[in-house]
Amino acid sequence: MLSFIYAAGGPATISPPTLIIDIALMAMLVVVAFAIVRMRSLFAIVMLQGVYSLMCAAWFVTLDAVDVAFTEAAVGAGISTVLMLSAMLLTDRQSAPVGAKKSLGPLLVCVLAGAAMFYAIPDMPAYGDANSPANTGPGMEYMTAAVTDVEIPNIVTAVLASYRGYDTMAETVVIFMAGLGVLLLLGLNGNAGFWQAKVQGQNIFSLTAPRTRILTSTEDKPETEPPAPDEAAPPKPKPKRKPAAAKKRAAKKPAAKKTAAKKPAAKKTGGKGSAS
Amino acid sequence: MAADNTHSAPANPVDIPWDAVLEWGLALASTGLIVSGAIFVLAGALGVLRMPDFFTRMHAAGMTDTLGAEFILLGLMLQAGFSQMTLKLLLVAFFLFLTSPTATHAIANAALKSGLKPQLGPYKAPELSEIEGKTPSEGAH
Amino acid sequence: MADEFLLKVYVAAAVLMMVGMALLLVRLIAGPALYDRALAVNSFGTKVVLFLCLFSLMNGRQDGVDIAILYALMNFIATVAILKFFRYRGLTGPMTSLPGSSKFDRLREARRQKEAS
Amino acid sequence: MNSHLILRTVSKFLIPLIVVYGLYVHFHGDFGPGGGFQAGVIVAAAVVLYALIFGIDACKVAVPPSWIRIGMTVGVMLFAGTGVVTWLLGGAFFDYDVLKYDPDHPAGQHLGIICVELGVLFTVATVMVAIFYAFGSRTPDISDEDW
Repeated sequence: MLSFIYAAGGPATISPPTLIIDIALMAMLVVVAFAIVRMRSLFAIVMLQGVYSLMCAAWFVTLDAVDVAFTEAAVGAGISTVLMLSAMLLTDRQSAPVGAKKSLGPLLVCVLAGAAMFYAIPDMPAYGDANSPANTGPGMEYMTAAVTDVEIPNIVTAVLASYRGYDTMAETVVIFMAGLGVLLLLGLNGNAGFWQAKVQGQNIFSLTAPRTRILTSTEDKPETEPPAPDEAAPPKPKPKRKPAAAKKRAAKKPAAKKTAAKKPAAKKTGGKGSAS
Repeated sequence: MAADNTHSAPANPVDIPWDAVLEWGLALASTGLIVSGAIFVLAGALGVLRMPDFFTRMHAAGMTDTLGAEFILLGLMLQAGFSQMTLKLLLVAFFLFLTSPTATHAIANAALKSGLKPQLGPYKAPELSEIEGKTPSEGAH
Repeated sequence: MADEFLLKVYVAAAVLMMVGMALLLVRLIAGPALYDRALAVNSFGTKVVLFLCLFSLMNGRQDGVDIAILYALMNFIATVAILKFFRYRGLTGPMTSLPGSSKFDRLREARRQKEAS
Repeated sequence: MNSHLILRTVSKFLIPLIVVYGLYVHFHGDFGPGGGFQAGVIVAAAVVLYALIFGIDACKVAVPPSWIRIGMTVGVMLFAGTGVVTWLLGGAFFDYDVLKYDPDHPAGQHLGIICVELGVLFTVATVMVAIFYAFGSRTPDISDEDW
């Protein structure tokens, strides 16, 4: 069956060992995907996602898509796990079970999309087919031109940075905007200050860096803060307080230092020793 | 090669094709290293699956992963020769040698400090009633 | 001749690595405690690194080894993150404090006393 | 104070190596896999490891948040600025050939690609660290029952 998929439309250019490894990796990917869907513990899901991206990258290497594998390795295995965990700090440890009625619609969509994909498989070009549209159109032009135009061995970099410079610039701007959005919503160094809220019956409060966390001057904040109006709404930092906090930062720095000096020496020396 | 040697070096009664000997010797050496490394790695995986409690599993995985990985990488280095590839494989081996025991140590430390007790005494298979009573699918902690 | 033999060895070793991955996957999905899972993830990463090295030697290309180096480093970061999350209930506190003496623990204790009073 | 001595020592040793490997990935991106994006993520991962091991307060001393704000914009400006420079030198936007003329070797292309990828590196690394700072600076109070 799978050899039919690889061979559809032309001679298979894939070697038998690679085919075995591909099939085994895909089978494991399916197993992990089902496990992720079935699990309720979010810790386990984060770990399984790390494993999923590990195997994805290994599979991309067997398919010779090395740059994609590199990105998957860098983002999926390391950073993504850390960011997922840090986002999980603000939510639950267990995912809520979804009723059978609610999952009927998505199931229908998934089944239809999967059936459409299986219907389209015979029209796909064979793996590594030199005459496929992807290999004969602009892609081939880039590959032949890059040898004399750019003269670097990695065609992917040449296409990414030179031929498609506009694309890459827009991607960079997209990443920049994502960072900007995070900065505006959450603040980088505790712009939101010391806040406390009740979300779904759980008390949540933020502890920010010592240079802007001024406990002495904002101790009355938690009492004056109104209770969260909506249970489902995440606690938002008030936009009003941001300029005030920025304005006061210069004035408050001595106060912050004083509070830091008052703290027990154990923590302070730990921070100092590791920083130097 | 062998035919040339018989004519050019008649003093040597037994003609030994040194190139092939070297090639096959290296191949067999690296095969031995890779196979033994793979057996170690596989034994570690089997130990993680079959051992009764967390600390024994950790022992199986930690020890055999380091040894097996170094064996396999050594076997690959023999084949790569003096090239950039060998340097990279050396880096992989070095990083694995540093990070794998450290990670295992951190796991053991976290598990012990959080109150996971090692199973002491001879291993007793759990009773059928105990297995049915528990739901092992979710995290115990 | 020797190369063909070695190719078979590489393929066999790569397949053995995948058998190991499958065994670890069982422990990862079934693992009773979360520490079992963390251990399985770490061991899984080692096996993927070895698999990538074997595969790139099999193809005679260097690219897989680059990714293997990256994995050896990234896997460590992921494991440390998971364990710090378990142990300290947060990602970013200092690891130098004894339990009960950290900033979070003191604040939690103060709030508990406040609620009790 | 001596808790996690092994972890701290190994991390102190590894963090510079991770950064160096990130720079290798960036400057070797012309010849092998990798490029600015991957290098940025690797450099960010080094910062994240530092924050994990030594605490985010120490990390904010080592990599101040003001650097993050500046780095994000510098990356985008470096990328777009390369295009503007080529434009001012008389070529089209992102026509790197005008950056440096060499009759038998496209040196301008190499220079332009490295500059552009450096911009991507700055933006990606700083944005990743920014997201980590933003999420990691908040610590909820988790009671023992919820844990």
